[in-house]
Amino acid sequence: MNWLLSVLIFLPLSGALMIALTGHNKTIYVRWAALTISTVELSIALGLWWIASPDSDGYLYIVQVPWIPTMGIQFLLGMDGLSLLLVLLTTLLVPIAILVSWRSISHNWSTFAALLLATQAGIIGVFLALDLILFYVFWELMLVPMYFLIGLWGHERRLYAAYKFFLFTVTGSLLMLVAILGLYFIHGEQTGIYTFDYFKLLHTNLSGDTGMWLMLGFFVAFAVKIPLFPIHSWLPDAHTEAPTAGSIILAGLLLKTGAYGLLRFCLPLFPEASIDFAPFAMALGVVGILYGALLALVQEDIKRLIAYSSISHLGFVVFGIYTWNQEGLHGAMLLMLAHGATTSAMFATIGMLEERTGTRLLSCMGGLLSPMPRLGAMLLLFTLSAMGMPGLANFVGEFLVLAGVYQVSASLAIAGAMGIVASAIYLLWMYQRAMLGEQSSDRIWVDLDRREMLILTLLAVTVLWLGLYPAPFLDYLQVPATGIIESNPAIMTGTEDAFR
Amino acid sequence: MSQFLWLIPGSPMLGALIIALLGGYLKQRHFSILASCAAAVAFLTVLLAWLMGAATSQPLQQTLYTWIGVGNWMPTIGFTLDRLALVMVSVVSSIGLLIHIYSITFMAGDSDQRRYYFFLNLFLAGMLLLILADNLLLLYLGWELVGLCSFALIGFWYRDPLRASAGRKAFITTRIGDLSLALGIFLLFNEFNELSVSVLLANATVQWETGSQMPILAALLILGGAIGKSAQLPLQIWLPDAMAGPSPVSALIHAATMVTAGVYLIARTYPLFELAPQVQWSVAAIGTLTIIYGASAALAQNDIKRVLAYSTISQVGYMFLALGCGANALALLHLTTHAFFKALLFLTAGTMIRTNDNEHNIHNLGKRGNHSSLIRWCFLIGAASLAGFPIITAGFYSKEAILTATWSAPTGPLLWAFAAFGSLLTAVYIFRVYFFVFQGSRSGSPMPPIPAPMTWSLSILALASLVVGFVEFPEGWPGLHLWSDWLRDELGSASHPTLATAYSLQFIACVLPLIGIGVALVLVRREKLGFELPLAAFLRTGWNFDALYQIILIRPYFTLARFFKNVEALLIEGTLQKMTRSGMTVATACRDGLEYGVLNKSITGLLAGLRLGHMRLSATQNGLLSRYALMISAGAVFLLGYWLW
Amino acid sequence: MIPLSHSLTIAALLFVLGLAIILLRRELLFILMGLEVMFNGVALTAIAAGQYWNNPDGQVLTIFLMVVTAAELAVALILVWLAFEHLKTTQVDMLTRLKDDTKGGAP
Amino acid sequence: MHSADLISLAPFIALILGGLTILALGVWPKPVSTQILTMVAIAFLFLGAVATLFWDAPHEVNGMLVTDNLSRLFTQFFMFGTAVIIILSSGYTPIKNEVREEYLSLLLFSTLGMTLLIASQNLMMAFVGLEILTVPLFALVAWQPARNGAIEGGVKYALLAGFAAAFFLYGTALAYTSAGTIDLTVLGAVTTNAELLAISVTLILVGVGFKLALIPFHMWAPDIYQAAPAPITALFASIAKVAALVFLIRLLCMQLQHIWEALLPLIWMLAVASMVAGNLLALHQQNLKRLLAYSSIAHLGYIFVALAAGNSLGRDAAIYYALTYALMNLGTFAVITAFTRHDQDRQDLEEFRGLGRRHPVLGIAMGVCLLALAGVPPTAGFIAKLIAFGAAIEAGHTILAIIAVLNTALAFYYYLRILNVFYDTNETNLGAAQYSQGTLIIVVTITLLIIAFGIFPEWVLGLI
Repeated sequence: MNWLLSVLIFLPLSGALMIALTGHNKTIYVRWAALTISTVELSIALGLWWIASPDSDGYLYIVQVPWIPTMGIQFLLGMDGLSLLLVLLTTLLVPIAILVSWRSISHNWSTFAALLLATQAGIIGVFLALDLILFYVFWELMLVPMYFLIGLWGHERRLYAAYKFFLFTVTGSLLMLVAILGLYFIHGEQTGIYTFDYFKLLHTNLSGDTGMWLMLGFFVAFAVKIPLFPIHSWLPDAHTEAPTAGSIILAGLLLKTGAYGLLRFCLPLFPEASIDFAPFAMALGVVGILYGALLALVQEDIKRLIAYSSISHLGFVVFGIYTWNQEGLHGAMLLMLAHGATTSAMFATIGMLEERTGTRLLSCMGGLLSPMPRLGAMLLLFTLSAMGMPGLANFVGEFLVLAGVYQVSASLAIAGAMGIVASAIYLLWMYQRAMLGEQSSDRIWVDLDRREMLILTLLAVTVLWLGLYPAPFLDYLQVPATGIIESNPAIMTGTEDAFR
Repeated sequence: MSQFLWLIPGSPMLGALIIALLGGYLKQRHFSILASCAAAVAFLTVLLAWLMGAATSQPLQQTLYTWIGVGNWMPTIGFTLDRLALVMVSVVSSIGLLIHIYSITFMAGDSDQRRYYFFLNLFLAGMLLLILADNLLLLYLGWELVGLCSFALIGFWYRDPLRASAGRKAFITTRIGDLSLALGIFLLFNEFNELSVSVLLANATVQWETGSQMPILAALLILGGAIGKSAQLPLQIWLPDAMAGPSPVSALIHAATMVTAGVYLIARTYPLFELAPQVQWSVAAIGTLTIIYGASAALAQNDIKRVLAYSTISQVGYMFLALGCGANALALLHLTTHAFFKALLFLTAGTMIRTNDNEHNIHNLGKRGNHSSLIRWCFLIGAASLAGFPIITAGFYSKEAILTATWSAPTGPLLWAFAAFGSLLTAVYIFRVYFFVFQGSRSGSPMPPIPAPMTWSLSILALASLVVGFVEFPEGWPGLHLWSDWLRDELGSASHPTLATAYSLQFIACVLPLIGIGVALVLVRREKLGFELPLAAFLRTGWNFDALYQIILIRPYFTLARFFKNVEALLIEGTLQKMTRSGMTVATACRDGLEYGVLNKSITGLLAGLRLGHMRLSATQNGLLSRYALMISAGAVFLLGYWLW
Repeated sequence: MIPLSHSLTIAALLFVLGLAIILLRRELLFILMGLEVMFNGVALTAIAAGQYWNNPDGQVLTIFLMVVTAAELAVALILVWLAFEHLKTTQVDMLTRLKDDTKGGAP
Repeated sequence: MHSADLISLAPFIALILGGLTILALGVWPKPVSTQILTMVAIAFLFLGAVATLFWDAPHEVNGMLVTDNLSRLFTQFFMFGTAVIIILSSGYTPIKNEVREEYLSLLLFSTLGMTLLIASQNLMMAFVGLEILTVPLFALVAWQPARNGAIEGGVKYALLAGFAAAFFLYGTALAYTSAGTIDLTVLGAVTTNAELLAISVTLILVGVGFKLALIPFHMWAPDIYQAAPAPITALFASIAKVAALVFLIRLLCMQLQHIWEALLPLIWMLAVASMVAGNLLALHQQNLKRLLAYSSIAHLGYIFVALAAGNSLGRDAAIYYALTYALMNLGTFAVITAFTRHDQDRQDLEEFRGLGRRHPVLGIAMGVCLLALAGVPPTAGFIAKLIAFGAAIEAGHTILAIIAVLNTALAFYYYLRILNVFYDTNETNLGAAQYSQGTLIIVVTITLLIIAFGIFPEWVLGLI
């Protein structure tokens, strides 16, 4: 089954190429082709999920092919529970993004679909790559099509947003490249083996300062993507200006790559440095939580509001990651999934709303629940999930994170929990202004059609599933989380309970 | 039996699900029937549990699956039905069922019944879930779920922004309490690595010393959650506004069930409170203060539903008082009786409001005066029960028992005095309403007939308001003493005063409501003959109700009431408003200052710097050959300079 | 025998002189002459060094230098002539049409 | 003369013969069609490339030329590049009908200069190669003197190239003064008078730096890029520059290693200056050809980052970077050539607005080339930067590497700006492009090569 990993990456890539070359001005064909490809991807991912046993140690699937042997670069893909679930999320969100754009994208469908599929390939590659250079390749590969998705199909200030998005992320990732190279040479000098192999690099001895600098190189790249305060300012612009599909991919997947990077690379590769850095990272996380929540309160633009709420939620993820304990890590990973489903659902809903109202400004909406009860109900469900309603997706993650944080520091947990209360304030305020109250205009509104209901139902089921029965997901996270915990030098394996 | 436990919260959940998913295929009136059936299934299951002997057996347990399994963090979807839970589910499911039935006609005209019944069923499910939960996290789920439904139902008529805001206010205020509960859960988990309630409590009693720091902290945090949900001081502000919802909702959520969730929570975790006597005492103190607060505020209201809302706040205060005195069983008893008579009062009020063109004002209701005798009797029974009219009402038994139990608690006489005073006030305010609305009502005008479902539910509630109390006669009296004996194993029992003291206390408790009724009668008379009052000038100018009741109230009460009103209006509301405003200011300042000012400006500054660099450099590129040559020579000189240096 | 340093100094002076001509004069023909002076400075260096090392490389270098630079200067001269023909000028100041447009539109 | 020498000299001879043959065909009594002339030129280039396959490397010819792997690789590459430029020229409408004997032979001679330069083992040989490379370019820049700025460009280039050549020669002369020889192998072994030798190499560096358009020797580059016809600009931007670079690599990294080490701080400074100033100059530039000139300056800065490392990885990185850089620029200018208007090049960015949409293949190719220039994986440009920065990090120049990556990030801005204009929904009113099939094939080939070298960099790395 290992070869399926390569299929996961190359199928959308070749699909993108095919569509770009043959799909000119054939909108219908392009749509269905893209949808088919992404659905095949989804079924492959589901199949992998089905086959894999959560209890098996280490990686579930591995592909290892030499690529540039002279430089020690391999085509090394590996899928453990975490990447499995994130790939699953990716393959779920891409067909949804295609469906969402079905009518709202009016021009150049072939390019659009090609870019979307290329982004998918990049993101899946990021989640699978275990060779650092390969990882970097995919990391950049997902940026470029995303840039064009924003820059070509976005709203009024799309170019500004696209530049900002790209330049921020690319600066971060290039610094990561320096860190990767530094790690490579240090490892090479120590062992004589020059390789970018993740597994080999795990055993690099890094003295204090060097390790810290290298870790910071990685951290900056991931922090930009997550994004952490104070390098978040690309996100609201990008979210606001991106087309709906772009927002879905951005919020649902791209932000996750940052958190994934922390989990996969930052902590295991630089355990000592990460331990030293953890308080700062958690402080940044909590600042992000509160800052995002605070700013979300005063946004007029509904997409901007969700963007700031994303900053807040991703703050929880960082929070959880750096607790470095079972609850925190599980919570962070699960929150990544939950946030992916919830926020992309919100963006999808808001995109539909925007198609109908022609505005994203809250002040121009109001009273839309009665003409569009289905849309309103769906938005309510996702809003509730976003504010951590138990039984829905985000709750499980956020609560686990807070339970984990509490074990590290009660005051930080309190500060984080304030974020949950704050999320209730701004999200309900948003919902009330958009959906409740007097109707702002007496135009004829059209409620959701079948396609839109299909999209939102899929996401709603995911949200409920994650909230009510997360076991099928959590089981797969056990091994990765334990792996990360074991890499923590402060906690000797097996004495963890005594440590508490 | 235990394999059917899931049906209790499950059937309303299913009902909600069906309404949500298949609602498109159903007609408006089907929703009510469907929802009522779901509630009925839950009720029948509870009944079945009684019949199968759940009352005497070991707690029933059922675990469906592990909800979130991470290390020790293993909350299950699992239910425990012990006696405490049995009482609660009985109350909730029976009143829930009655209110569903009542709603069939009450909401018949509304065009959005799907949403109404969806949330009503969901609420019932959440409430039953929170009662039956065998671990704290599932309890928290139910806890939040009822909060959500409360939010949605308060704002049910969401086109009115005031109502929508009231819902939001309720949700956010209670969420502050929830935050405290969540932190409590984290603390307990962090200490014991366990979420199951029974195991936690057992561990706590073993590992923690009485009066040490951890149990105090834990109990305080849990108390915070309970205060928010139960609308106790200082988080009570949301409840009066919550009356914006339909009356059955007020009856179910904001009188009978949800607001008592805090009482349930404390009763459930009472071993923790026993480990923290200081906190236990503060529960009693909060209860006492709230009693006075609610009762005095109720005196000042003219909106019938607001009277009942403040009354609810005050009555829940009694339950807190009982909990604070360790009389958990009695708190539960009062919870039960209160649920019935308060639901009765709300439904009666709702019927009156509905038949009188949405008239909420008691004076106007009195003037219209076309109330059927059923309504009149039901309200009277409810009012009497609320006031604790001796012997014949259920309210008397529960409230008297609490008052007596208070005496022997720490600083008991003081608490008792306040509580007794509250009890007097209770009689005054509720009978003030009663006299205003019903005294001198002329039944001449035609009454709209009351539909059968309403009649039935009202009658059943009225009956229950009378008889439920007979399960526990006052101490030293002949008759049944089922309640405290039955619950003693689970909830412990409070210490009792000596029999002589008890008798005198009981006597006072009997007399107080009667005095109160008398005072109310006088009050209303004097109010109706307003010009006889010393402050008659005010009466004439003040048709507006604030001035009216301010003038006719007896001076100390009046001052007290105004004091509390002011406390609420100025201190709490004002503070909240100020906090909101300052939060907004901070947020705006953040946006303008930090986000736009520093962060964005640093970016634009960087861009401008780069642009300037570009311009400067570009200006050197002026096309002059000699300049080019000069640059080359300069470069050469520079490079050579490195060597010659 | 003239010491090497003397001839090298003279050569360097020649080179700098040519350089100064190029930098200071605005007439294309003078610039070409300046180039020639610079090349002569180089040639003098090569000859002097060849003398010093007593091998023919310096002279070979000089011969090649003369030939190649002559070819180069010939082409350059044609271009200068073309400039005179087409643009009616042999002043460098007039040859500044190719330059950065500093008005520079913004994105 | 041995037969081995003859084999070694075969490619050079092929080029000379080619140039002469074409000139001869030009004076042939019967008029020879442009097509045949082009064919002949390409045939000779192909012959020359094939001839390199018979080299049994490394071989030295009389202490003048050396035929090793490096010179083989780049000789072949220059043949390829010249062929590309010939094909581009023949499809380039402004001068389509003038691609005849003079033009073609000038190109071939210029290529001869490049091949001689990179294979030279002797400073004098290098100088001759450099001049043979440069002098034909004077004429090519000023081709069609009536064109806007053609003469000005020619004059500027001629004078400044002469000026730079003077520095190069002075350096050569001083090197001779210091050691009594200009044979590079001998010079490398000499250790006396190291200071004077370093100074002389610095002067040579000035001369070569002019060719490479390093800051501060860069000022001619944008003007000449703007003035020259697009195919000739391509020549300037790609192989002509690479020839000088490879010579520098041979000089510093292979022959005079001790001087290289001594020069590292200078190279460091040149790298930083070129990167920073090049990128800044390109940042808001509106003229596409000038913009690419500045971007080339920045790229040379990146290459110097690799050279500043002073280790063998740095050398390999510089070589690989040189090759891919030439390829990417060839591709970019091929697209610009394809987009030319009937009488002149499109210069201003605005004139390209929306063309990427109308011509998807050219648009994608431009996208790939520009992204490769920006260093996006999986293109050759990425691997080049990877190795270059890697070399710097291995040498411990972390600061330099960080400056370089920050510059790379900055550079993304203007590359993306070009692409935005290319893919804009509005379209320029200057009309569509008309390009020949040959141009299209070239564009596609180069694009594929860029991607292929990015995915399989060992194809090139193995040849070094």
